[in-house]
Amino acid sequence: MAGSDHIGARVKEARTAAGLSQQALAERVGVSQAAINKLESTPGASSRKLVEIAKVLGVAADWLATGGSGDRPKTSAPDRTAPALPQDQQLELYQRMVLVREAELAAAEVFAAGEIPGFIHLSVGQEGFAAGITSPLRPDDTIAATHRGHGIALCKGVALERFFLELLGRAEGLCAGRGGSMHVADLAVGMLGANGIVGGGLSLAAGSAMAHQVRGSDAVAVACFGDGAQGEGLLHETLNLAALWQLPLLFACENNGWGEFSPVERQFAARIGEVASAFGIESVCVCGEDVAAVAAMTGELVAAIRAGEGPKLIECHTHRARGHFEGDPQRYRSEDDQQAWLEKDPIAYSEQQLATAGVVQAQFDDTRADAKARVAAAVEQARRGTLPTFASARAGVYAPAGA
Amino acid sequence: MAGSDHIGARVKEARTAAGLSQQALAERVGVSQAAINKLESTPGASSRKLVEIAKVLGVAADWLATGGSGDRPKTSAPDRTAPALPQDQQLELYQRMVLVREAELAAAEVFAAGEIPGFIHLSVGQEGFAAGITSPLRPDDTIAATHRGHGIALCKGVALERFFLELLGRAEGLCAGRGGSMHVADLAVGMLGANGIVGGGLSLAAGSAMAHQVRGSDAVAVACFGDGAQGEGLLHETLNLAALWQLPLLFACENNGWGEFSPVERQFAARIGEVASAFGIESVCVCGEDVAAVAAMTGELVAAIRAGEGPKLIECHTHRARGHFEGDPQRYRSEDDQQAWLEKDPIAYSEQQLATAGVVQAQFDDTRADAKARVAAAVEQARRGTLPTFASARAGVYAPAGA
Amino acid sequence: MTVAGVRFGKAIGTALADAMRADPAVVVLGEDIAEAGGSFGVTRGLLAEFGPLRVRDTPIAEAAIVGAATGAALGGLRPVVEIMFMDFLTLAMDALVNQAAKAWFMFGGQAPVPLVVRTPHGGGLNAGPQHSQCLEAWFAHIPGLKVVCPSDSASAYGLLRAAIDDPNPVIFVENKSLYAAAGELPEPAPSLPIGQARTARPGSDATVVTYGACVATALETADRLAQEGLDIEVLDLLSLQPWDEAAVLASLARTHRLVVFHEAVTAFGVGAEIVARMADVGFDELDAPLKRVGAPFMPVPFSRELEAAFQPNDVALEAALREVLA
Amino acid sequence: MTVAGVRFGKAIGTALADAMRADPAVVVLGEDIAEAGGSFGVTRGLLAEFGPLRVRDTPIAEAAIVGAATGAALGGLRPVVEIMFMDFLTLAMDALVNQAAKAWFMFGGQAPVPLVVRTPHGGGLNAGPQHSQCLEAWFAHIPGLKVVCPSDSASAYGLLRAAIDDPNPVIFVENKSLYAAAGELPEPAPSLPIGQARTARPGSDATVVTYGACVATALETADRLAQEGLDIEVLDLLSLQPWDEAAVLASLARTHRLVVFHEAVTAFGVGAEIVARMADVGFDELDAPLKRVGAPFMPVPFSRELEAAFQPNDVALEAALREVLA
Ligand SMILES: Cc1ncc(C[n+]2csc(CCOP(=O)(O)OP(=O)(O)O)c2C)c(N)n1
Ligand SMILES: Cc1ncc(C[n+]2csc(CCOP(=O)(O)OP(=O)(O)O)c2C)c(N)n1
Ligand SMILES: [Mg+2]
Ligand SMILES: [Mg+2]
Repeated sequence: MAGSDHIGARVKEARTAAGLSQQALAERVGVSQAAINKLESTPGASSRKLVEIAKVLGVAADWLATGGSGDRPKTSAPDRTAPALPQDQQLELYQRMVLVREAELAAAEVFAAGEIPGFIHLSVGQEGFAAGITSPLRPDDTIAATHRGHGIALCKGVALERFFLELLGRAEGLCAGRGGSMHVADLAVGMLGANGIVGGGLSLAAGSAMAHQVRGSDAVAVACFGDGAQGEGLLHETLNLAALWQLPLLFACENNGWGEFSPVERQFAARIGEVASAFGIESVCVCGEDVAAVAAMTGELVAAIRAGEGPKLIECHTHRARGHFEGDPQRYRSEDDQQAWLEKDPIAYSEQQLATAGVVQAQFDDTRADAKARVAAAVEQARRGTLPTFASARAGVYAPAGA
Repeated sequence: MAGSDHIGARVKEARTAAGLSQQALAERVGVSQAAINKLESTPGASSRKLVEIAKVLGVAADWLATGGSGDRPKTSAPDRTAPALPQDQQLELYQRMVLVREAELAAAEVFAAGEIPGFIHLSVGQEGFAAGITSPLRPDDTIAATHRGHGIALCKGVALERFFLELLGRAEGLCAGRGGSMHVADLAVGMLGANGIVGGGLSLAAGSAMAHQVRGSDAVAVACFGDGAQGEGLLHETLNLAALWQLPLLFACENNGWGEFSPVERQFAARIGEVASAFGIESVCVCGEDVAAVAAMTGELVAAIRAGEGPKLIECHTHRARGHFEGDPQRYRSEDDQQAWLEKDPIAYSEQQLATAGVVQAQFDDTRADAKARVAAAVEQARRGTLPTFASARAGVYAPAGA
Repeated sequence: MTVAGVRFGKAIGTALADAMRADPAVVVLGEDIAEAGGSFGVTRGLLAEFGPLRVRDTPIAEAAIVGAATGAALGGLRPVVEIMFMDFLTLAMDALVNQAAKAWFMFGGQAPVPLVVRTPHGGGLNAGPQHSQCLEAWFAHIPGLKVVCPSDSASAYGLLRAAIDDPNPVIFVENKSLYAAAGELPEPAPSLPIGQARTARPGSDATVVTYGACVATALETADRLAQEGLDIEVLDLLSLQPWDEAAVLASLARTHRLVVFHEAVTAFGVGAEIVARMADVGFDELDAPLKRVGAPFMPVPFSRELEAAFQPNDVALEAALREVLA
Repeated sequence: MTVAGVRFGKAIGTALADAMRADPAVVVLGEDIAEAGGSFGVTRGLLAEFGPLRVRDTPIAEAAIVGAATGAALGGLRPVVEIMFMDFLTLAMDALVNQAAKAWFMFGGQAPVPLVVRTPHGGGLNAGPQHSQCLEAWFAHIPGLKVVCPSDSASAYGLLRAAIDDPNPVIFVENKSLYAAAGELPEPAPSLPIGQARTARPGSDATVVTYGACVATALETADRLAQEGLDIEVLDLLSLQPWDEAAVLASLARTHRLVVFHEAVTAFGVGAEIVARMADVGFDELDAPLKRVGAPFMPVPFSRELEAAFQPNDVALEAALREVLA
């Protein structure tokens, strides 16, 4: 096969050998399918992502670049694949995703009706990230979420009722109505809060990991960040700190392709996995459509961190189904791109997988109906919640002595 | 040659083929010679720096790691080696280094005598960086220096007299006595200032590069930073900005092995070249002992940037001869480490090289005597400088309309 | 001629476009300001007219954005940066305070730093504690920086043109609640000198010193009190650093009673400086305690009721005025 | 018992060690604070006694340091961070202001943030514009933060113990020029309550409100004026947020004349708030203009002569006192 005489031909050869479609390769590398297609079909073309492509395909980048002496060699460290999860766990992940989905769709309605103040950022289409990342976590493990943090909150164990109470600004809400959607937190279950500052959770989670470490606990902290947050310097500082101190910290990048109104390509010039590697931090990249894969991979990483291996990074590719915030008209986004998530819906995918394993449609319907009912009840309860008094908020600025 | 059956053996094979000593390899990779020795002689040993080693040796990292199918392959892009410089240029570099050295040794004396207020950070032993990095720069090229910026200032063309006038806090000083050693600047010659904030010059230089780009000039900006500054998030943000905007910007890391009182290993977990690569920014690593190599390599990078290739990075290994600041008792540093620079003195090395090429000792003596005389005269002039008036400083806070 | 119905946000956009037409050194940068036209739509249309070299979307990296803009300003450009919420300036304080503010002085007057940082402050959107702060007092405390805060379309236009022309770094603070407010814009609209206050309403019984979105509230309150025969002067500061001490003192010398009114937290806020100066240089004019009406000392709460109770309003201002008039 | 000759820096180090002995949750982190014992030598010996898990050298990454300390505090530790110069807090403002200051309030009182950030301010070392600033007014403006500034060894010890015990983030400001000053330290040394001022010198003719290194200057000035029969009260604030309004008001009610004296730039500085409050709640007590003596509105200049002329001193304080006593 030494006849593959241009880069693209070699990419194609290796891709076919790996049993991947152009689309699948594109996704794992983080470029468009069109880019892969162009690369494969244009003699003389190259790609800034060649190293990444090589990694995904399990071949040497040298060989992709030059062809070298002949046969397509294998790299020593082929890309890791996630172990399969038992079916009951898959079902549980499915149920969690459905709960998050139903909660957010309800939130969207309640918001549109003017009952939720401020602005809310939904993770519809991205539930595979929240459910998968949180699945191996214990109650004493901690996680800092982004502004798009509903899924993480619910999956880490925040009470659905108090979640809605907070979104509606009620006194019984998670944050007594002082924080809202962008700050949902419940430290009692290890949820360190959504965060209004892009990247803000990174160092908070590092500090939480430090607390685990100082106490001699084997608990793990997780720092969630979006693809847009990759531009913030705090990421670099935190990677370095985590590597130097060998913190029990998992970096979890929720890459939904967009930072507000701009695609990730125009916001970040690197691949986060390569940046992490430079710090000696192992990283994996998974497709967020497949919640079982996210969960399994996260499970491996968290186990390794717990065992004292120091920080790790997981990047998860997802699709943002809706606007940056509710009400965003998304003029900057093509109709195709807006619809793309439907092909990648983690809930639909999970149903397919489970169906293949014998789960019947009725069970899906039940799950959804259950979730809808729970959500509807929570929304109702939230509506009946009491309004916070100014006096109590005013008295809540400083923690009292002994707190 | 498929008989090299452990990693170290393959490293040795490739190193010998590349004509490098263990010490030379160690230096280019940024580890100790002992580490290379251990790696080569211990079956089963590996190294976090394998990719770096492979790059320096011009072989595939795959092959180093596993041996693979047989022969030692060549990478497509063997490590660049600097072209030799003509002798007159080498002499000029030598003269610049000597001027910086003499100026700083004089400053140390004047400081010890209490005539220089504040604190000063000297670059004795590191002159190869300042002279080399600035050598291909035109007057309209710009450079932002670190707090240890005397060498960059003098080599970029700042007047020696006004430099000393500033250090002594005189009205005729570069900054009218308002900035001092940590802020020596002369925008007229493209010297954007030393900086009291570690990493502070990075984004300033990026902005200067942006100005060159907007104006359509082919001028280049240079961002100097120390190894300690690698911990600052601004580095990450600036690398990303430069890569996204393809700024005409050279990142220049002056790695003297110490950030204040801590060695770089305890401050930064990555290799900056690998971080840069993750952003698609080409990087090279040179030994700062060899000013001609620094100059030649910088020359190539600057030419490429000028030609529109976007940002590049150069890391330069140097040795800090003195304390972090003058008066630092250096209790944290072994006597050996304090003396190590004598083996790596760029001025001594340059004399050796030039001597081999036929330059006679008298010329060195003359150069030194010349520099001493110029410096002594400048110090004298500085002493006679007038003290700044408070009224003029007070009036100098805001630029007047039309400035 | 005067054009009516020009929204505050539009006036800012117009000032940017006019400045960019007038001087090729003016460049605009910020998060989502080019292709998307800005989170509040202020920069819409600039990319199309001036192209990607001069109108730049940045990554989410506030420190590098402001640092690079400072370097660009030192290099002769006149960058106008948008920081999406004033709360995010916390990430760019080194560039602003240690670099931009000091470069002219610290380098002995070698090169000016004609930088403008536009940023929205203020609440009312239930955006919560990290998206609602009014931090202008910080910047007013920093020698080398200027701070302005327009109150309507004409002052937004005029002050932004002046800020861009100014050879010093200027923080240009836009109250979010004003973006949609329509106002009159003269054509051609004039630049407004930084440092000059404006008498928004003359009066003889007491002075309200205010700025930004609070000016409208102060005028309403004054109108209401006028029905009782109380004649309140409303002074719109427009500039906070430098602020127009002479105008405030002159007003105090007429009314002998003064209240400072702003949305920022009262404690250590802008009003503290104004009152403190008047308690010194204006001491002989004082017929009543100097009062401040601002937000209570707490983070901006999220819920509708809490935020409404938090925000300083006409009721609080009226009460303070009645106190000084008692 | 009282130990004499305890240096200010040593008193801080002792407070750290005592707090670490008393509570295993106390950890210390910062640049070069472990192996090297800190740039000003304050943390010397801690690593040896408490080990590398609790005494950590950090990379040069102020934002991550303070952010991580905030996360650690939320996780139950009591971190004490050293930021080498107050000027570098510009790099950690998000963590302090948007995260640490707000977490208790914003999460509805779920978990406290027992964080202390120690940092030196002030000039006198000719360290230039980026290594000399006094920025405490910024932090005093932020609800959720506390700010203290000791003036001698005993107050340094007492306030630091209180700051570490406090469940809220506290900015602990150390004037560089005090590090070598020797003072008395009671043994055992008591914790000092945050928010309480101290009458450093009782007097009846006028009050000087001051803090930090300026206390000593104020006392000298008062002693000098005492020779002329002028009896000056010196109030050492010790805490700036919250500050002891009752004590200041009580003193004003006795002397009816007040000057605030601090090293920070006067404009929009801490003195503005104190004067502004007294011009309101203390209005009826005032027999003279309220005066402030602070630094002029300019960056801290480098050269000896310039910095000396810049720094507020006894001469300026005396002049202000003579004015209010005139
Ligand atoms: C420091 C900071 N800068 C800017 C913003 C405004 N902002 C909110 S979300 C966002 C985009 C974030 O993108 P990403 O990290 O990919 O998260 P996603 O919204 O896609 O979940 C921006 C710029 C912010 N909240 N904080
Ligand atoms: C933001 C900031 N943090 C800390 C310091 C204090 N400081 C001055 S120099 C220095 C070490 C810098 O090390 P490096 O970048 O390697 O430069 P070198 O001194 O070795 O030339 C530190 C921590 C500073 N000036 N600025
Ligand atoms: Mg995103
Ligand atoms: Mg160094």
